Amino acid sequence: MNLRDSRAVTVNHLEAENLQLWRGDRHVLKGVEFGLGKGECLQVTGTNGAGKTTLLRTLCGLMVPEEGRVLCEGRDVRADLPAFHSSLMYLGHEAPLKADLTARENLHYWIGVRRRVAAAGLDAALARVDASAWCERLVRTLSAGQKRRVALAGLALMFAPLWLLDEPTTNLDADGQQVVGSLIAEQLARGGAIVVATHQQLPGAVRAARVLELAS
Amino acid sequence: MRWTWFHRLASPPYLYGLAARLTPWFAWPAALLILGGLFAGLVLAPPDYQQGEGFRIIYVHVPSAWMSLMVYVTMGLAAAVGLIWRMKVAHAIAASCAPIGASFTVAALVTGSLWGKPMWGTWWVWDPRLTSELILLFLYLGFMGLRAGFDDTQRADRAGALLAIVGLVNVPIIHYSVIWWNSLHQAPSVLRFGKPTIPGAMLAPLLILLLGFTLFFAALLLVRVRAEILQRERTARWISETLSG
Amino acid sequence: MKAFLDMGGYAAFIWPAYGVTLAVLVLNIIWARGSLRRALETARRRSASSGGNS
Amino acid sequence: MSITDLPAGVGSALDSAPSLVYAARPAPALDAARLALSRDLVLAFRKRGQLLQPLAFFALVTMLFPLAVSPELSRLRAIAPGVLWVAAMLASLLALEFLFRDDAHDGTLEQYALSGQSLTWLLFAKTIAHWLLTGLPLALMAPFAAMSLGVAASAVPGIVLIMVVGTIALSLIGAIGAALALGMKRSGTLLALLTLPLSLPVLIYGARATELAIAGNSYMAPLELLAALAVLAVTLAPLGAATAVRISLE
Repeated sequence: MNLRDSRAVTVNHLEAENLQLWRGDRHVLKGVEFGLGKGECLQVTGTNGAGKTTLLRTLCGLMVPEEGRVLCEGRDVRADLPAFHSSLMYLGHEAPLKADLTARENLHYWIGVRRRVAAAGLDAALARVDASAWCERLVRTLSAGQKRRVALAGLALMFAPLWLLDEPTTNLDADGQQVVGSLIAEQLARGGAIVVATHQQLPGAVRAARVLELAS
Repeated sequence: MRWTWFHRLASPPYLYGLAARLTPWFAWPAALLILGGLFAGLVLAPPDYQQGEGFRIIYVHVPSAWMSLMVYVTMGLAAAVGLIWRMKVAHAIAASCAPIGASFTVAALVTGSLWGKPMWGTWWVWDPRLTSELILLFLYLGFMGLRAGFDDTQRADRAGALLAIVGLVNVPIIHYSVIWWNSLHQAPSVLRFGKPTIPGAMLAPLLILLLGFTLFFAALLLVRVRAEILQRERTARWISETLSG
Repeated sequence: MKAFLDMGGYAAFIWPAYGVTLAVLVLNIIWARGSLRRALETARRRSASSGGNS
Repeated sequence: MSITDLPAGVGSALDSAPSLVYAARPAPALDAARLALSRDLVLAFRKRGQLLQPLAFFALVTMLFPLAVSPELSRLRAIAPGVLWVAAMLASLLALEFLFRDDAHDGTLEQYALSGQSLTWLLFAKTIAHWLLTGLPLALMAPFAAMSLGVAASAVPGIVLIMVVGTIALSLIGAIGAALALGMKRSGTLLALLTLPLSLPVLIYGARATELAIAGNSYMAPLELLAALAVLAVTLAPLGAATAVRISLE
């Protein structure tokens, strides 16, 4: 299909090189290093405040490390951030949803800014997270777990080769956790790469290839 | 490498040491020039044939006004270097500039107002220079206010730097729009000076003072920049080595 | 001397103008030195307490 | 704004073969910007109360002057340009609070910054949406305010035109200030301190053009200067706002 688009599309190897970052007086990232290949999952653990979120935000280029680099396919990602960004999906604590839009509209605007989305794709993604029944409701009427599911639908819809997930199972019931587990498994089976920050066990049968523990 | 001096300057320990060594070389000439210039301005310069002794205010007003603008330009340029090359010491310079510039802007406003009273009979005239000066004061206050709003020095540096650059682009626009505005309403300019006809005996003290104030700014900047560098580099090892050594 | 202080009738404007400018010059010296002194004290305390780590 | 009228892209990618899954085509920059714009418009019309606030504020400020100065139309007419522009500046400043705050809060700006699209374009689209929702209504309301201050109806087209150009510049300059204020806990009056001095040229040229329009003279000279400011703001302000947003996300 449309593989002539040179921007991004695969992440075969992601590498962090001696990432150092201070937040005011706090030395948050103290020389973080790892490598991640396709189809692999890196679990980042650590207590609250150990810098899990900071690490994810540094990896995706929102924060700039004072030392060290993030390399994708051996190239510094800061050399071409838009290309790197179009191949990744970052999901923070909060789903970027608007209370005054329906779940479906939210997904349409959120992902539509990034890639072409067809109605069928939207429906499929919403069905994937069991949201079909309430996807036309305004997000302000949804529960925290349901909002989380909408965010997961965005993840499923975006098809980015690299996922950066911050506590993806927060607020989810057992079924929801299963959905996260199977989404992660699918992504890995496809050859995608995942960095997931969570101090919980990864849901489902997923086992992280590597666990990176951040000391606080 | 032609750029080594640039990289050396960008290194906080190097600049810290350099600033400490250079300070007296600026401070003492500045003190001499300012005292000499003020004496010359008050005593040696002949009175103006129109404004009498009152014109002597230019010897404090013009250098203050010059400082307010020059410091802003320095701040904006340092901010641009800091923002583009992520250079800590450039941010330290920009942050050091603001209080100095703001204080001299206040001085320029007060002295301008003190000049306006005998010349025009009111303490405040919406003269283009005074108006621009007042706007400049607000730009300084905005910069300092924005910096103060951040807990984290790094973000304060970068947000402040962007504002300083936007301000720098805007200063000429504001200045010319104010002149344009003033020309419509035909308020005659109070502060007339800088004409080439100004006699040498009156001009010389002014030039001495301009140089003196500029050197004074350099000396102040060198002292303040050391404080800012210390604050930014508080976790670095070279600081404890420098302090104990 | 009196004539000099009187400034041709402009004393009430010239001396305050010079006074304000000198005050700004002096205050700037005091502020700059004060900020350096405070920064040095903080840095000294810090390096004494932590032994200057990393 | 129905979802089904989107251009068809990769169909149901969920069903596609593994080798194709990452072939999703990025949305063209203009489509992305258009989507960002329509999203803000849809959202604004779901919260109409917020839309009316700057307009009500504008009308209120205009009303203060007859009460504070004099009900005599001849006196009001003399100060009308100043009143209109000060009121428009303050109303546009008030509206700036809403420009980025919600999107910063819920992570939308973060997703924009990580979208692979140009953040400058997306923020430009947002600012245009903001202008359509606040600046344009202000410009359309200005004639009514002007007429209440004794301005002849013949000046109305001029006033609207001048206000349209001026509010574009105000919205864009304000966008930089609003983006800069994002990283702070309390912005309060700081937004005014950041934005107003930078918008003074707009006030000067806008008020002068309005004055000429009210007097029935040609206002082209100040309008051209105002338009030059608007063009400069269109080219530089989104870049500045994007930089400011990135700083706030750091």
